[in-house]
Amino acid sequence: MPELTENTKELRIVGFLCNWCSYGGADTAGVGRFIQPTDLRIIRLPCSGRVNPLFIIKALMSGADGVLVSGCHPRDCHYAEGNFYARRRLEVFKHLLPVLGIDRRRFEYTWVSASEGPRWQKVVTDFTAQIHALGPAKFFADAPELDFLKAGEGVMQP
Amino acid sequence: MTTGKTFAYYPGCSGSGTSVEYDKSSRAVCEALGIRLVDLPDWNCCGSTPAHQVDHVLSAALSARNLAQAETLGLCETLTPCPSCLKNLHNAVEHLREPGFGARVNALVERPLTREHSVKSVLQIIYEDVTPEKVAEKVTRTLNGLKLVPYYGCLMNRPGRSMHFDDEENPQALDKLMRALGAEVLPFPLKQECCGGAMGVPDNRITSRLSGRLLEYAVSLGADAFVVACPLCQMNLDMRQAQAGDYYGRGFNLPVFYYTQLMGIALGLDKTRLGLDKLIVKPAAALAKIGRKAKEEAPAASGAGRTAEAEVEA
Amino acid sequence: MKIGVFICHCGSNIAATVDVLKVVESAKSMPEVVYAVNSMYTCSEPGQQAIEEAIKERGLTGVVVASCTPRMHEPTFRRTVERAGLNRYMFEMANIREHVSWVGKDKAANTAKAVDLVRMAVEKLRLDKVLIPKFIPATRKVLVIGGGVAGIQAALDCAEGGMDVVMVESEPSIGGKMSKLDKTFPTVDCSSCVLGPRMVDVAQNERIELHAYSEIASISGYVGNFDVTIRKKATYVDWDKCTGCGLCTEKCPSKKSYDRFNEGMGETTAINIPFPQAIPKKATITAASCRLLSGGKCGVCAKICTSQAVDYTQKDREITVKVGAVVAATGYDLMDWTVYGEYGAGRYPDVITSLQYERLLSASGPTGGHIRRPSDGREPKEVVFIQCVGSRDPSVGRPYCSGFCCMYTAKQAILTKDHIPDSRSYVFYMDIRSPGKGYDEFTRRAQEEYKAQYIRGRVSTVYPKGDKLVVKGVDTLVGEQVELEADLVVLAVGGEASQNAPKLAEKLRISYDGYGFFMEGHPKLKPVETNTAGVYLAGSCQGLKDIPSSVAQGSAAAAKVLGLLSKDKLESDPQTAGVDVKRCVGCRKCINVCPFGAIREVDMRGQIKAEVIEAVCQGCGLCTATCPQGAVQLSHFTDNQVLAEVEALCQS
Amino acid sequence: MEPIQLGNGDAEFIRKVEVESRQDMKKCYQCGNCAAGCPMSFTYDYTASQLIRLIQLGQRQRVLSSRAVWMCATCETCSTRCPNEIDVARVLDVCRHMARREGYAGERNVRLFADAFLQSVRMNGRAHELGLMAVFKLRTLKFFADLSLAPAMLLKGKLPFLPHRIKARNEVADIFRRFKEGRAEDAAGGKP
Repeated sequence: MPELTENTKELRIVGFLCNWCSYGGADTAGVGRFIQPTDLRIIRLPCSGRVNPLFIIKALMSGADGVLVSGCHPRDCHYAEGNFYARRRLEVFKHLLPVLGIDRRRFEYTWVSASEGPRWQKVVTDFTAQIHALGPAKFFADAPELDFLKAGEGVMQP
Repeated sequence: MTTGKTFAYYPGCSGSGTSVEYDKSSRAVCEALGIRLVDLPDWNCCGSTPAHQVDHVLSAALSARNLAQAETLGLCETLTPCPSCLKNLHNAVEHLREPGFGARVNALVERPLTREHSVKSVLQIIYEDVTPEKVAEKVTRTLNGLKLVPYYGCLMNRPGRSMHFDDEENPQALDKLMRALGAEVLPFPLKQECCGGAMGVPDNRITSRLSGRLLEYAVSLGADAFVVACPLCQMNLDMRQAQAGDYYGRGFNLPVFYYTQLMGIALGLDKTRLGLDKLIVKPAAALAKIGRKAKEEAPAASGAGRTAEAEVEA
Repeated sequence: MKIGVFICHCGSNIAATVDVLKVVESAKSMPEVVYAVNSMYTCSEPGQQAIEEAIKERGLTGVVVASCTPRMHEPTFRRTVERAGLNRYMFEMANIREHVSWVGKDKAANTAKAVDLVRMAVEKLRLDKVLIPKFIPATRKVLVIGGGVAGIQAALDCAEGGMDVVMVESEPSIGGKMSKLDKTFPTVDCSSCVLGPRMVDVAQNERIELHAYSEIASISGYVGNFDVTIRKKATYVDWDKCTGCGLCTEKCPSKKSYDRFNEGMGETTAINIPFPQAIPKKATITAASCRLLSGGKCGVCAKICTSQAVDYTQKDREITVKVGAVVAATGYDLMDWTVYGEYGAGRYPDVITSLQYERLLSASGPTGGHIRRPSDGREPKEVVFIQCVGSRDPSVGRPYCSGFCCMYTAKQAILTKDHIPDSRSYVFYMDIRSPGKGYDEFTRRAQEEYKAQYIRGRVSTVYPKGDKLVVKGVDTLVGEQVELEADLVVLAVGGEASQNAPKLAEKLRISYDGYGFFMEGHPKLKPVETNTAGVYLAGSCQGLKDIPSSVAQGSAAAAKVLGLLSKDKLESDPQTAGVDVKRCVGCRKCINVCPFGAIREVDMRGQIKAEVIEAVCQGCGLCTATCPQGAVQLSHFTDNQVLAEVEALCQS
Repeated sequence: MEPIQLGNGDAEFIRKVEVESRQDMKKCYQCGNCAAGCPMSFTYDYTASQLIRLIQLGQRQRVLSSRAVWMCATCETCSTRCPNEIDVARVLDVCRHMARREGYAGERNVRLFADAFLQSVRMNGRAHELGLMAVFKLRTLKFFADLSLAPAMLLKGKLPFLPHRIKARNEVADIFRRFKEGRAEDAAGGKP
């Protein structure tokens, strides 16, 4: 993974975080001054189970270069089992992305607890580096005609 | 049990010199247990302590040449009886995984390694793959009556996070193997305290001081003999025993066996293959205890009784 | 809509790395924003007043504050806008401190990010709807889990405040770790004299229902209305009949049972009462040690018992209770020190833990308060204390400081001198941590008055030599190795979260950290709350602490419970799901997915429709993400609102 | 002793020790465990933990001229017991490497023994114990130390007069030659 330098042009990364664990974890990282790349913007949701895959598609089609979803660790969900549903749903969704002509690596989901400031820093740093390695996503309108029968990975990639 | 499994065998330099009896008896025991050893062809010295004290890349390069020799045999699992060789070969394998290190080593050697290697001590294979239980089944002459102090030395299993063998603070391999042979194993809390290692050459007062402590404690336990798994430890405790005696102003007379020699006796192997005559402190008196009834010895043993039991139970 | 945006400097916390004025300028051009201004400290009184005035003077109908995390001050600002006459849900926050100024170094990038977050908040606010909370009935009863000193304090304070309390303790007696201690620092008060009467108060208080030797099987429900199932473990003694006379314990022929209360320093009978001051003072049979229960012939206790209380056929049984709030006070365990082979890993009988030493010091302990070596019963003269055994040690996964060991070691050194005047104590320490009131003076007393020899350094190894223990170590202040032949070695073993803490946390739906300690709601402002409404923490389950701090937390948790349940009805959070019946096709997917059973099926003119039970809904939004028709929408987090946020970020 | 000038700590020295040993010196919080268990400590001028502290302070001169870095027997006790899992023995090894490279005299006997040993390996491919002892004794003029051991050893056939030489001695000699030429460092793109 390339080192991020201050000159690297910022890319657009959208994060959907559950309020109880990951949003708290990002707060903990902030309180601890765990410096991170600035590309990511966080949307706060009650639970990772609230994430409708539509949100992610919408983000990627509207010009986001990467989308990150983060919730509570399995078995540690504030709503008992919301993250289980999220995991099931997002895992399936991840495999559908190539069908839409989107590189699978532009989307990740993970678990960060409210106490894991350093972990959040690592997640953000790694994911941002991953997106920078992929480069900016081509604007969706410019993408080649989609052929759903010939779905392959990363057709949007230069 | 690895009966029939083949390993590359690295005897180490002392195996043809100061610890010739260790090399001989290791081969004999492995043969009896079905561990097949193939000598590394034209192996070189691993550099021992001096090499890694001069440079880690140089040390790793000397080891890497040996492992490359193993590759010519089509083998990538190497055994050695000597903990010092083990440490060097093992560290080479471990350091080669570190970024940048491999390129440095490869710049020094003729043939860079092409495979992932594992290096273990002969003791580890006997203890983990053969197991003391299976060894016990093969015993033809039990060592009943022989009271042993097991001494492991520093290197074989420390640090645990790197060596992955036995307990790093209270190893059990020799204890259990010797018990499997029928010997009585005394609880020896100094089983890993340093004997002085290679410091005997530059200044033998160092080895005298450190080895002498081990000897004193072993004598206080009422031991008949030491059992060891390291040529350097054996040399410091056996060959330098008189020096240690002088240092502490007392005499010691404690034979220091390689564990493979005692296994050889218990497994009923040909005595000529065990090199018992090579020991400096004569083992005859200790060996004579074998088979003697425990009762005759009872009064003398009471001193260390309590902690001995505690340890055995634990 | 007329939106006002307030950008906080937070002193230099935000302003140092975000160009606040530039954010203000950008905000002015955002849709429906009629007013944007910066503020030094928005949360301060003048800061809040400025918001109220702006709402009134400019007729704002929605407010955005860009400052710290909403997890901190969202409730504060909601009250602010409410005071000025707005609905409290017509408010949004942009987190430009924790998520921007504190984690990014580049001022230009930070400023751009802050502008984005403000735009996102504005777009969400534009779709906010007025929400009105409802009121739900609450059960005015609290469950206290754990009967150590923190739980006892919480229970007694709640009862004092007129609240009914259900206390569940896993051991046969309450009292926790404190009941095992001989004395307490820094006053050297007798521990059981301090705690004993409080334990009796628990037993005698009519408002407190005690279930000892019991555990939590399950918890469901929500704040104000928890349903708890308690598993009462089989004691093989009918406690209603048992008088605690102790006759059975005298006659029991099985006398080799591990003595849990005495930390294995003595042995006890199969049927036993853990200690004289036990509450409840009832006998329990340890099945594994009982001759009859392990398949042999006996029955002595049943014959001897005058009240026919012994019942060998007893089984575990479960009861259910309804409570409105929960206090978790499950304490801690000692870490498994036998990972330390260099100290003998449990092989040497005279190397013991600090808690075992407490039992040797205690008059109610196995030696009657005389310090005797476990090996030979001899009185030790040279006693070595090793600190930080299992604390501050990343190699065994315990990098944290346990916090109380320095103090109890000083106490034990003092007590050793009291018990055996011609003894000498040696304390190996890394740092002396004694920041409490009177604490440092106490450690000085141990050294000056009681002549404890403090050695700054570590012990490398302990091994037996004859009937002594050789202790080898270093004094780093002189830079030399030291050696001593000791009679007894006491390890200041650190604490860890109790074994079952993570399981309980999952039942309570609260978070725990990497070590298993429960997470407080906020490290500064919500020390006894959790992120689950109605669940509170007290004592070491939240993080290791000494007795005064545990008691303080017990009282604090009780105050929170009393505050919460001071009214018969609780205000419910209106951020719940709702169903658009026109869109609902009755597929039942939302009903199946809801973890709380908050959605039910109703018949609407022959058609099946979903309906949300608002009081039960917790607002997770799982149903909203599941509904194929978009008919179920979580208010304040609707699909349209989230999509507007996405749009705001991506179109910029 | 002159006071340590805290402002003049040699940051490059700290970095080099960290890079070559792959250990993070900042992790050490000076508990003293390494010094407590060190069997060679009685021969040291600084204890193991003091050496680590001096490295933390960037005291190149004090560390590299210390007797302790030469007397370490690499028994691994320190590395085993370090609560922060610092491989202290490896750090001391690296300090000795640096001391050698930078021409510190060090402990003469220890250094000469290593030299004699490696010379034997370079020439024969293996260590010839009798030969290297002879070289060592000659250099150190310590003819009489250990002399009492020789008769028994020779009698037991444990000290062969002639070295065991390997066939591909050149391969081993080449390793030493390339090492001396600095090939390893070239391969790594200059000095670490």
